[in-house]
Amino acid sequence: MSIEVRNIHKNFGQFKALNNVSLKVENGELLALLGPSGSGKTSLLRIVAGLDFHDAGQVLFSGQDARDQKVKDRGVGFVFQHYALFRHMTVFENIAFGLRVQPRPVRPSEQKIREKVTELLKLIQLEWVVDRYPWQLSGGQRQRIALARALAVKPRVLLLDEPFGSLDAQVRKELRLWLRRFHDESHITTLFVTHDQEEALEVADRIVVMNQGRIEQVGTPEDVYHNPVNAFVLNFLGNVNFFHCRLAEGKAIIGDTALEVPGLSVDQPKAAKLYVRPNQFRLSRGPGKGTSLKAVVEFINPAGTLVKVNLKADTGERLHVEITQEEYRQLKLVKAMAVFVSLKDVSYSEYVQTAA
Amino acid sequence: MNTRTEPVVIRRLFIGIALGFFGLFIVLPLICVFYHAFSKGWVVYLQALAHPDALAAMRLTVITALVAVPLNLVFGVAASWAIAKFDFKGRDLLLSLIDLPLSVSPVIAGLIFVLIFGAQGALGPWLRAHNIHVIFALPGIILATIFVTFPMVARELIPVMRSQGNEEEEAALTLGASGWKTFWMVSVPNIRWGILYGIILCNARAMGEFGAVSVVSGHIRGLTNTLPLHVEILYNEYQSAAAFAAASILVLLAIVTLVAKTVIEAVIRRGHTA
Amino acid sequence: MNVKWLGVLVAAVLVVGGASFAAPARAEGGLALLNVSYDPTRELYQAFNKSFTDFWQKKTGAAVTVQQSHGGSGKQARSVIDGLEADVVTLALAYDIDAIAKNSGLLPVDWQTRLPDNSAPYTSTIVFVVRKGNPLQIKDWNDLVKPGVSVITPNPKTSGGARWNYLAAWGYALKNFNNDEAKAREFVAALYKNVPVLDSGARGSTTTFVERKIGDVLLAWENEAYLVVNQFSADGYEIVAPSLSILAEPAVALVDGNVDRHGTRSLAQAYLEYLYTPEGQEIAAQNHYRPRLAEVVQKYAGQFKQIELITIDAVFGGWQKAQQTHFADNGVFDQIYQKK
Amino acid sequence: MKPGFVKKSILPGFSLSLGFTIFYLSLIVLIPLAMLFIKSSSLGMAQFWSVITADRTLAAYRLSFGTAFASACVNAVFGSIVAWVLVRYSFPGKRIVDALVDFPLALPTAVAGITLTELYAPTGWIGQFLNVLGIKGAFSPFGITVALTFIGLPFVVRTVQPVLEDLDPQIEEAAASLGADRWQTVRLVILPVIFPALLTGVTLAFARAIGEYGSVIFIAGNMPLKTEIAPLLIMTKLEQYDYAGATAIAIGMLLISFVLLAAANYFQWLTSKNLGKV
Repeated sequence: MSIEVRNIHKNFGQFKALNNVSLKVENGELLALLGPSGSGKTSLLRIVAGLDFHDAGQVLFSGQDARDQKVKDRGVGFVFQHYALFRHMTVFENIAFGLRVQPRPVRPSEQKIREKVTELLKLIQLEWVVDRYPWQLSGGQRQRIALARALAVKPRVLLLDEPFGSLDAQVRKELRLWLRRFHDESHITTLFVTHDQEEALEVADRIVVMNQGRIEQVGTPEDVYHNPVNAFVLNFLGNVNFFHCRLAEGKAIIGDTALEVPGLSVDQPKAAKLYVRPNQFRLSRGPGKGTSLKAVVEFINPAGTLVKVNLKADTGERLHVEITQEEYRQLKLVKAMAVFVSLKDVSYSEYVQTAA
Repeated sequence: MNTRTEPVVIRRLFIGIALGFFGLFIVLPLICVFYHAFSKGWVVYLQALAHPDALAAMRLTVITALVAVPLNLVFGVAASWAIAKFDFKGRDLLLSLIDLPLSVSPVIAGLIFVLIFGAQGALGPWLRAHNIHVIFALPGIILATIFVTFPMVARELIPVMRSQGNEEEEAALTLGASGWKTFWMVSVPNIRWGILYGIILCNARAMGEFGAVSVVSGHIRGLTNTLPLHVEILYNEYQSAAAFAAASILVLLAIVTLVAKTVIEAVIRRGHTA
Repeated sequence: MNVKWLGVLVAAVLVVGGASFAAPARAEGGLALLNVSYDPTRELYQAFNKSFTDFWQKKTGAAVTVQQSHGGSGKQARSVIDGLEADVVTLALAYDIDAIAKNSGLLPVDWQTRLPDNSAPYTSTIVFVVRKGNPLQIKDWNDLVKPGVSVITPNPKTSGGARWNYLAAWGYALKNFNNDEAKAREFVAALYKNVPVLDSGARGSTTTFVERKIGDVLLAWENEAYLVVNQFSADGYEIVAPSLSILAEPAVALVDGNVDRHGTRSLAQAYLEYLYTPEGQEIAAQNHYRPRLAEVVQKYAGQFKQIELITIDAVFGGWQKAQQTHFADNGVFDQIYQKK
Repeated sequence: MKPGFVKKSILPGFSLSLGFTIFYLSLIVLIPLAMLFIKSSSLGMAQFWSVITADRTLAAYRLSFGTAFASACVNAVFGSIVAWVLVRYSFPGKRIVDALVDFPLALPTAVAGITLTELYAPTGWIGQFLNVLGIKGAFSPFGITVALTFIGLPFVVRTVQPVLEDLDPQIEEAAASLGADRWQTVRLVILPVIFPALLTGVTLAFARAIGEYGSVIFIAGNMPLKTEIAPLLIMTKLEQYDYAGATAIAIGMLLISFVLLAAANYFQWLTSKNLGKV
């Protein structure tokens, strides 16, 4: 089932939680709502689920306006951030709940319910906790039970609110791979909220970046990472260095150094901000072919796939640079060494209105 | 040394002060009741309890509690649902209004019902014309009791419901449960210990109320005397052993109440230790 | 909104609420009479009711139950005014019954003329109770105002008996000071200065005196005094009769408005009249109330001490006036306490 | 329902539950209490004023509020200590003590009154010792304060106890690691945190104590101007068929309690606002 929201507005008093948000989720898609806290992503999810009410706009399920559809008739499976497992019920009863509350004519038999629950427990690999109570489970286990409970009623849409938010880093990694695999098999239209860009990039088919009640950008992970439409998206999706500079003749002039910027064409000299990801620098021991910035190594962290280097440029800027282990060995970097920095690429640049 | 505790001397001193205060104010009165109740022996004790007036008073007290407590329970659940689950204007005002009867003197509580239902009161002539007895009869006693025990259940339930939030109910709704089913299958089980706890406290207070009931009772022996009033009557008849015997029933009730409460708390605590 | 929700709730409320109103306010089966009385008459009416029900059973063959309500006289009167459906009232003061007549109209204002002896079938008076051996040698009212003597009497504002105590003291003072009101007031003020506890009712005072061992002398109804002496015989309390006291006339009356509703007029009338019969008078005397009937007076003459008794009508001009002067707000009693 | 009156929610039953709450509240509490005001309006303003400013009334108010305040203070100190001991220390019989804290709530007030009088009268177990010390136990403001302390104890303990239990141990450890001694930690770190709860508890105990009748009436002694509490004065007025006077005193009491309670609530709101509800 596809979901579409059109021109949604939602206010909490003076605060605009959602400001004219429109979005379409395709059938079978796994979509991430990404943004900092307070960006409106959870509000949007709850409105789609029917748990909250929007002040203006439309929510459409497969093209049908869902305004008059009650939560229980929407066929959404909602997984809460803190799981919201029924604390007085066993795992079995929790998962069976959605089946048990169905109207008598369509309610499955006890036998069917048992089969279904067992099947779901197998799916989440937790058959052995069937008789336990929620408080006897770990966070990761509760999370999976919550998912199984939502899946029991065969939802047409799966909505997950920060599904891995309160889990350990390790469990979180495992579960998100599991979610991806599960989605690849089930193809349920899934919308999940997260503030973790890594999680969104790794799991989602498409990412919706939200900020202050607005959608900043919608696109594939590759798209939003490599072609951010603005500085916010760029910042939110990973570490980035930025410089104040003047752009002229294909070069960025920082202080009195002119750096070559690949693929940049400027007609007139302009003041600009330049955003460069840590891996878009090239380091060399001597001044390279093009112009380069002289800097001093302040700190090196070689643990990890990439080597992180902190530099202080002559012009005063501090740079975070990532190079491969191979480059690191070739450069034989040590602390306090002078290096030359040039640009391989630039993520994003924007012009600044100069006062003068 | 542990940074969260005090030197042994101070600790002992504090325990000493607390227990001393406690002994003086709680334990001694408790012992006193039973001491006097049995001062004339078992036979007098049992005779006092088996007296028809005593039995009638117990019956009346039980009936009163049986009506007052369920009504306040229904109210408590409704009020806590509205207050804990929803966000509306005037919620704080409503909360303090619910607490109001706690700070109204029981004498005033009795008085207001006399002002309404008494023969000289607002509804008095009409009630008299239709031969409906409120004051000096069971309904008056029940009304006064309801008034003084009014907030007991609600006060227990509101914080419990608040602390639990709305997520479980929302989860139930997304799973296709109707509002009614959500309430019964999710909300009520979650507050069941709070409900029980509230009932127990409300009941203890309902059975023990003296001031308000005294004003509206009429003191007809064997008919409108509740157990606490019966205690007073016996006491005024110089039958102090019998008075304390009747009182001891109320004390026992209080103790049973407290034991039940402690058990409930233990159960709750076990449920929370994960 | 779920309709079932509402239905169940409303049903629950109706069932429970209905149950409370359906419960009978009065005993069912047979005729019942409610006698609303004051505190010290519990023992008297326990015996009297038994005698009367036997008498009625024998006379008419019908079973009758008499229900009793006891409390402070004023409080009981107020209850009747507020709707306590007394068939007969037997209170400490005619004033309290006057109040019922005036405030509720349930009985005519001239109720006191309907039965003999001002509608007071038995009388009593105020005496002193002292501790074993009368250590302070208290003989008369003037012993009570001596410094260091501790007197126990209830609060005249709330207790009928306490008003008799007060008026008796006043009467004594008037006589001794040749009707000098100011001196009488001083005397009574001095007396109340010696009172450490003002209980709200006569029974409370007795408890204070007997159980708490507070005070040297208790001012009490004569019948209460005997009750104390008999109940606590081990402690050896003694009764002291002062040289002068007041004739207390506890009054009884039929509450017309209520008996007519209950259809109990003849029964209630018989009940009150029975108080005047030799049987009734005998029971009163046995309970240390002074009988009216000459033959019974004679029979129990040894039991009651000879005391000069003043009446409220003669000395104070009746209850209404006494109440207004002494016990109303800002009356003499309040003034005594508000000075100093 | 007016828009904006309630934050819209998908949970059902708001109108029903709130409607019933208000209906029941009005039926049992508000309308009957309103009768008080209607009744007392039969007095003129001047007469009303003269009733509630009569010496006796003022003395009774002073006594009721004074002893209620004294007992609330006693409970504030000892109730906190009891709560502290129950939460922090272990000693034999702790569970029994914990359970018995609610005893005054469950015990009928008349029984409490009779029992305490028994104990504190000059012949009583405690009274005789007080007598030796020259203190009048029962039938004095002291006795009234004792009874009110008994009545109010659970309110203080039961509001302070959960807050102490929930106190984050790290806060105290942090204070200790920053060089605070134990007393400083208690005074500067723990007390401010439990203060709002303590205030609530004390306010509840106070409110309850002001109106208390059953337990006080036996122990008070009921001397006009000295040991006559306001509820007794109401009873006295009633027994003189002075309904208007009784309601006037009742209203005076209610109004003073409301002002005091509102002040306490406001103060509590201020202090808890500064703590922030984390």
